[in-house]
Amino acid sequence: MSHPPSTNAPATLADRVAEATGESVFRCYQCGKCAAGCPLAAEMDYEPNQILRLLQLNLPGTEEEVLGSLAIWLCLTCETCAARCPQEVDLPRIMDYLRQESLQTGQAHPKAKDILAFHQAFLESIRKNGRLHEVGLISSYKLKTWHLLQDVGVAPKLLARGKLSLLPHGIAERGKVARIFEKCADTATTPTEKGAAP
Amino acid sequence: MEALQNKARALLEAGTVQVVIGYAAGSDPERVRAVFVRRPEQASQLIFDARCRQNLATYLLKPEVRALGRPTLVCVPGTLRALLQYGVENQLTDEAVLALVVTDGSVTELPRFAAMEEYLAGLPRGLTPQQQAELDRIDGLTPAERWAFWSAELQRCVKCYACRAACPLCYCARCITDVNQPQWIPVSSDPLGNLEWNIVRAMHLAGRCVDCGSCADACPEGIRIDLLNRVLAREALQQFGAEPGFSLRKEYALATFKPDDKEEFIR
Amino acid sequence: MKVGFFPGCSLEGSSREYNESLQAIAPALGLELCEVPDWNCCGATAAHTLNHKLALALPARILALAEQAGFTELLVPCSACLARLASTRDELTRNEALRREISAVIELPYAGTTRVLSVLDVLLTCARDGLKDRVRHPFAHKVACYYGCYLTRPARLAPCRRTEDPQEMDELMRAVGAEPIDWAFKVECCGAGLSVSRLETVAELSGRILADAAERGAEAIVVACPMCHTNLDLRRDAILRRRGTNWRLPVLYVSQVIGLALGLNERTLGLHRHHVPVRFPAAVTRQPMEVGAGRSASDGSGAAQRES
Amino acid sequence: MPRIGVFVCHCGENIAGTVDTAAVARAAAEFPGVVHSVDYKYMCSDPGQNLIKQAIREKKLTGVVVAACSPRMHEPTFRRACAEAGLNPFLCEMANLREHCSWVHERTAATTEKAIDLVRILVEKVKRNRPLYPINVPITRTALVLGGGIAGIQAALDIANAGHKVILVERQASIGGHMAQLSETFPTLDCSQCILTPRMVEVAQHPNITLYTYSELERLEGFIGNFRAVIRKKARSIDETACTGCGACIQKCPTKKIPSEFNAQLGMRTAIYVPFPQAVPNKPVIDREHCVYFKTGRCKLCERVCPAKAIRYDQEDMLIEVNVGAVVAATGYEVKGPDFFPEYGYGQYKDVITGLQFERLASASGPTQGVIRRPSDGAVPQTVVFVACAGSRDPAKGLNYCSKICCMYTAKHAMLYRHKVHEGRAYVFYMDIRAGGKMYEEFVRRAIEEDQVNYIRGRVSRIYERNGKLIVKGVDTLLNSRPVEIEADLVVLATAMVPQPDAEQLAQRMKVSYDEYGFLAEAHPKLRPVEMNTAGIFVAGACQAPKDIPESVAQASGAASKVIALFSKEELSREPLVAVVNRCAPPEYSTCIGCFLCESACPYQAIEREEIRTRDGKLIKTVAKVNQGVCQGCGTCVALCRSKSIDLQGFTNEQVFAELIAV
Amino acid sequence: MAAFEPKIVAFVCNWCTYAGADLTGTSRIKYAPNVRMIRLPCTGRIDFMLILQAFGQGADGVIVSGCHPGDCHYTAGNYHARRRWILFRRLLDFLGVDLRRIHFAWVSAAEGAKWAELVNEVAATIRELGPYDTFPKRLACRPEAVEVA
Repeated sequence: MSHPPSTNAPATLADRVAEATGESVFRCYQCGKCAAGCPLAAEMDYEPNQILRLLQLNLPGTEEEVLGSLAIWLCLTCETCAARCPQEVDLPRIMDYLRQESLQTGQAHPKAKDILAFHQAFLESIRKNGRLHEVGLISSYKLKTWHLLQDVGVAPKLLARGKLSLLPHGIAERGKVARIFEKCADTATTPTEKGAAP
Repeated sequence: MEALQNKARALLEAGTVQVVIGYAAGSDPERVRAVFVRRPEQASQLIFDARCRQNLATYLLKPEVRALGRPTLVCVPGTLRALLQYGVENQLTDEAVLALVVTDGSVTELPRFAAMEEYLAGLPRGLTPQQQAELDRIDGLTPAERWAFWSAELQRCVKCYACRAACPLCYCARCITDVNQPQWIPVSSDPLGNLEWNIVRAMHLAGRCVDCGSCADACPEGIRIDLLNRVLAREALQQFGAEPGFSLRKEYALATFKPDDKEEFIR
Repeated sequence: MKVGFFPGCSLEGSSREYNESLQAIAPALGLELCEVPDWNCCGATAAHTLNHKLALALPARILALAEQAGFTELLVPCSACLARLASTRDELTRNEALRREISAVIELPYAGTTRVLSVLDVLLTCARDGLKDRVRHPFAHKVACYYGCYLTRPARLAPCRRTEDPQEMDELMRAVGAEPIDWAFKVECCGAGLSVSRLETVAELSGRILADAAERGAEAIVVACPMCHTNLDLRRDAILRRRGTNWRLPVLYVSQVIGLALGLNERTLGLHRHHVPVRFPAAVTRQPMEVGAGRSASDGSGAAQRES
Repeated sequence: MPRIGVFVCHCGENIAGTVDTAAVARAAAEFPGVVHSVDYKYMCSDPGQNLIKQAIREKKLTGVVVAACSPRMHEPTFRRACAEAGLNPFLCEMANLREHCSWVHERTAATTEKAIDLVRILVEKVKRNRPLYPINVPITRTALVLGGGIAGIQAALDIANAGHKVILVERQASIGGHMAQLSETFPTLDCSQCILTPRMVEVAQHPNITLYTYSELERLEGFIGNFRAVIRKKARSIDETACTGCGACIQKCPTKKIPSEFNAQLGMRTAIYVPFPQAVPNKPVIDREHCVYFKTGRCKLCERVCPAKAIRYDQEDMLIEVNVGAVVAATGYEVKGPDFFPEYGYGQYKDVITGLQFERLASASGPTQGVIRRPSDGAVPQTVVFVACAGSRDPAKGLNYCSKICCMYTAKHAMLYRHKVHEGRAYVFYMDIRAGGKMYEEFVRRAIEEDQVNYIRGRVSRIYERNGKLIVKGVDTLLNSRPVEIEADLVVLATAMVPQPDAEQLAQRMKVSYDEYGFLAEAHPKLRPVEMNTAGIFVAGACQAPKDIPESVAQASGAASKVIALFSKEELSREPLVAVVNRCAPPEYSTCIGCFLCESACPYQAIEREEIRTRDGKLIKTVAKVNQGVCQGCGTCVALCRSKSIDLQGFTNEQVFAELIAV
Repeated sequence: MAAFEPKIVAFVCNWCTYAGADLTGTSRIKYAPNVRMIRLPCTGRIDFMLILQAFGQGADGVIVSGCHPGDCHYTAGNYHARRRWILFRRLLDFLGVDLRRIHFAWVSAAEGAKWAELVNEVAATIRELGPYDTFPKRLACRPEAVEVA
């Protein structure tokens, strides 16, 4: 179903999306149903269907617009669009890919910084412990983003209710998990610093 | 073997079938021959082992065999597929024949097409790795090399039509080779005649061949004509999903079509 | 019924009461939860946002371990984890090459034999074979069953059938005497992963959900997902601030509601761990009674691990 | 020994200017079997044709080759000439020296060489031609029309008015179809029933039309000109001849709460009922499923009050067998229900309705006497949202196609609503506006400009109910995909037009093909839009594809004129260029071994099975037989037949083979 | 001795390609005179044996042409033909027949120009390849040898 890449020309972003996800952006006929149902459409700089439109249009600059957009970072993968799309475009899957390429090519939107930082902190925590250690996560995230005051109310609540253990529950074979990270490192999170730099 | 003979005896005594078509020891230890057991006491002739490959379905449609009454047939997978294909091609009605399959000592009766379908469903499909490899090896050659190879092979053909006789699906009342208005295929075994005959065979079996290998076994010159059938079988499966002889409901691949059959070779 | 069990990170931390309540009701329902040995985090949104391969590898390790332990079925209470595991299993079964590649990455054989089950799948089976009879204190309250995203989408993998109006949790609640209300935000997104990084967004989205439930007279919201719970419970102040209202309706896990109905002790069910206080007459005016392993709230935290 | 005549035409300079026609004639004279070969300026002229006739008579020619222009141009001319000279026309062939030679090549030896080859090829062919005679098939000059909607009515009337008998079969208790349900029609806004009912009455009173309502096609056999149809006339439980249609029974019927099909479930009807006041025939039918008597064995109120004593509880289905020469399929369409849309509430919201239901609300004869009231509480909606493409153009829901009429009727609905509820607000969510048609675009513009219907370009994602309002979550893609949320009182879904639920079974019963959705497939998308691939069966209306009224009527008249043309002769005479299965002496009877693999290859189902039996009826063998009335002569079966037991007259294997030898 | 001029046999359907070639003529588009056309009702009628026969009778190249998919005068003849071609070509290829000697094309009644191009290209190709000597020929049977029943 994926759109055949134009042979001689270099692969467009649409081609790369098709290559990576098997999804053809050219199926989208711009009915807007995704935008209508998207919980974050209101906050996006480009609504979901407009992201697809930019991919279809493929004029000078449109790729950068997509990869530099905030929308791809706001997408929650709630799957609502995919569930209702009349053309059966798996938009969440496409968004996943766009985020990764945006990251690798260091084009991530500045405002995505926080989201990114959180995801990285999250993965770091797993890389270290094999499992998520929330205190570690929150604190390292706060350090990354300097949001020292945000959530100031929440952590104590958690502690008070015995929901945060200050020590991480690690797993026996942390090494194994760490190695999984290395092996996946080809597309891994290392370049993100560049990507997320404000 | 024991079990098979007993089964045959029992069937004949019960009179549920009038003849048991199976395998018996042949003239030399290499070969086995087909045998028609009509009386219980003859049942002891029946054998079954790895040499029993010949597709006995071939006999069924012959008037003289039909005249014998309801037959039971010792079957290898190729035989069962042939029977089902007979069903598809209106040559055999359900329950007209009782199929027997011998699996490590025990004998199973497959009285109906449905039962045969079910049995075959349990077996591996498609070509074996070796068969794949054989085809790929030839495909690997240059056209010129392939042409040379086959010219040499087919040159040995003496037009004895043993392949035709051995093939369960070559049951035409009048074979195209016997049509002389026009004379489609030169009678003599000249290069053109040999080429055309073998192409016709392959094409007429395309989408129908049940890959029993009997044709190649039968060829006195040992020409690998089965490869021609197999390469088309592989193509028909890949292109049209054709799997002749596995189901009564399967349509003949060349009597149907899909609007989007691939046609990159047509301009 | 013996069933593989993958709690996932949040059930060890911010939403351990979900785990505690599950552990508490399990014996009463004849469930034996066998935790996957040495499980790791599924990678959550972070992984599949940043690195598709990693997003497959992490869940794959969990599935492989479950397979090794001989589980044919794996209960995954956290619906976010559930989505990750289900889609990984799906992608790897449909792509042989990828399966081999990932199997190499995690250095474990993976065949894809273990099925993943949501908490609804499992509890509903129990409900259908006579949970009703074991209900000692029918939870006679109006509840808003909130499914969120991953219990219904993507439809191909999700445990619930009617994507836009799922009924599984409703049926479960009816089984314990509750009255599920008909409302409009059953499957709307609560903001999920943005909980930490974009509080305002979450407050807005979760606010809408809370509003609809409250306006339609629900006495509690019932969830089966730690993230949904965090956003609706822990983030309540932010929500109320943003909407300038004062809704007190508590947010319970399905397992807690069932626990109450079975007559289990509030602390055993971890109700005290909620930010929005839970007070239901049925639950307080009752002699505390211990069921199953006789766990008390204090050691509930470690319970999950000692299980394994 | 054959005696072939060759006639080379100069076509003025057209051929002779490039080809050495004399040389061609000389060369041809040398071909074995050629006894006469001449060239002449204009073979198609009278003197030219006379040359041929003369030669046929004097030289006792057994075959003729005219080497001139394309056979597509003059084959009929020269074959006629041959016939006039007493030579079977099918013993005449043409070599195409003009279009395929002189006009496309330079004047060189090679060109003349080719010309000679072309003649040789045809000479070798014609030597093997056999005299052929036109196939005459008798025609039963009665048409069977399936479906009593506007398309069926139109076709029936056209055929009947041409003086032929028509049998019209309608599954419902009355003819009229969907058009009878419509309020007003776009783009003229004239009342649907006002223009339809006169036609319905005309059908009922037409001397040439036999009307079977509450009836369905059970079986169809035979072929063009000679079909045998079996019609099931379902038990109406009424003696139609006795019934006066006074309606007393309906007044008295105790079961009054059955959702009315005619009112699209919005109104109620009784168990004994006529679908609508202007029904034709205006005779009631008992709905046995709901009738108290049929359920409990007690009641019989209708029988008691019937002044005509017309009630027949014991009536049974009747099977009626008829012979017809042609069939027109006009079985119409259905619309998807609202329950088709999870995101729009699975049909659980009373006030989310279909376009057809809105037609009933807007219709003066409808359940609300034409006042727009919403089903839930009967209130007049102040805000109405119309959703276009509800199910259409939606691969996710399995319907890829455009339903074609929705753009127009949605504009009409919005317009009607604005006319009826002046202060009301009408919104239309659309993706594209497809208003191709006379006065269509103008109509839509009128809705937007004059009636201030608010068109929003975007698709609706979700509809849910909140304290009595329907919240419609859409988007305006023309405003940066800005989310749009509308609190509506009524939502009208322009649900997709789909084939009748049993369309495929019907197609199989008639042995005609249908597409993936179940719409009947015309023989050729461009050139044979009203014929089906089975000769003698025609198609009209929405059962072939979504259509509006004018299109359906046009296609119906088209189908009718095809039928009339077919009926214009007593016999159907066809070119004998058809396939034949060989027959030979016993014991073979035919070389066909009856594998019937040709059967499914035939695009026309022309292959039949013939049982060859001994005198005492013992079956010898079953062989293929080509129905010459149906075969169109494509020859697909011939190429497929392994034993060469089927051959194609006019293009026999022998002929083509000989042509190749001559190359 | 004169340069080699290939003999090309074309099997065409009556409704599309034959008519298309007529159009080539009426629009006076010139093309190579090497082709000899065999007119058949439909590509569905083309028996693969006829193609072999053409080669056997000394054709150096063969063209097979009919209506585009969907345009078949007989609705589906060309679809059936296409399936046979797919297998026939595969077989020839497996046997080592040079596929550059047999060309398949859809040529509609409106594609007069396409027909001319097709013939010219094929003629050029075959001229390149030279006479098809490797393919065995029918022994002595010119028309005179064929006696008529």
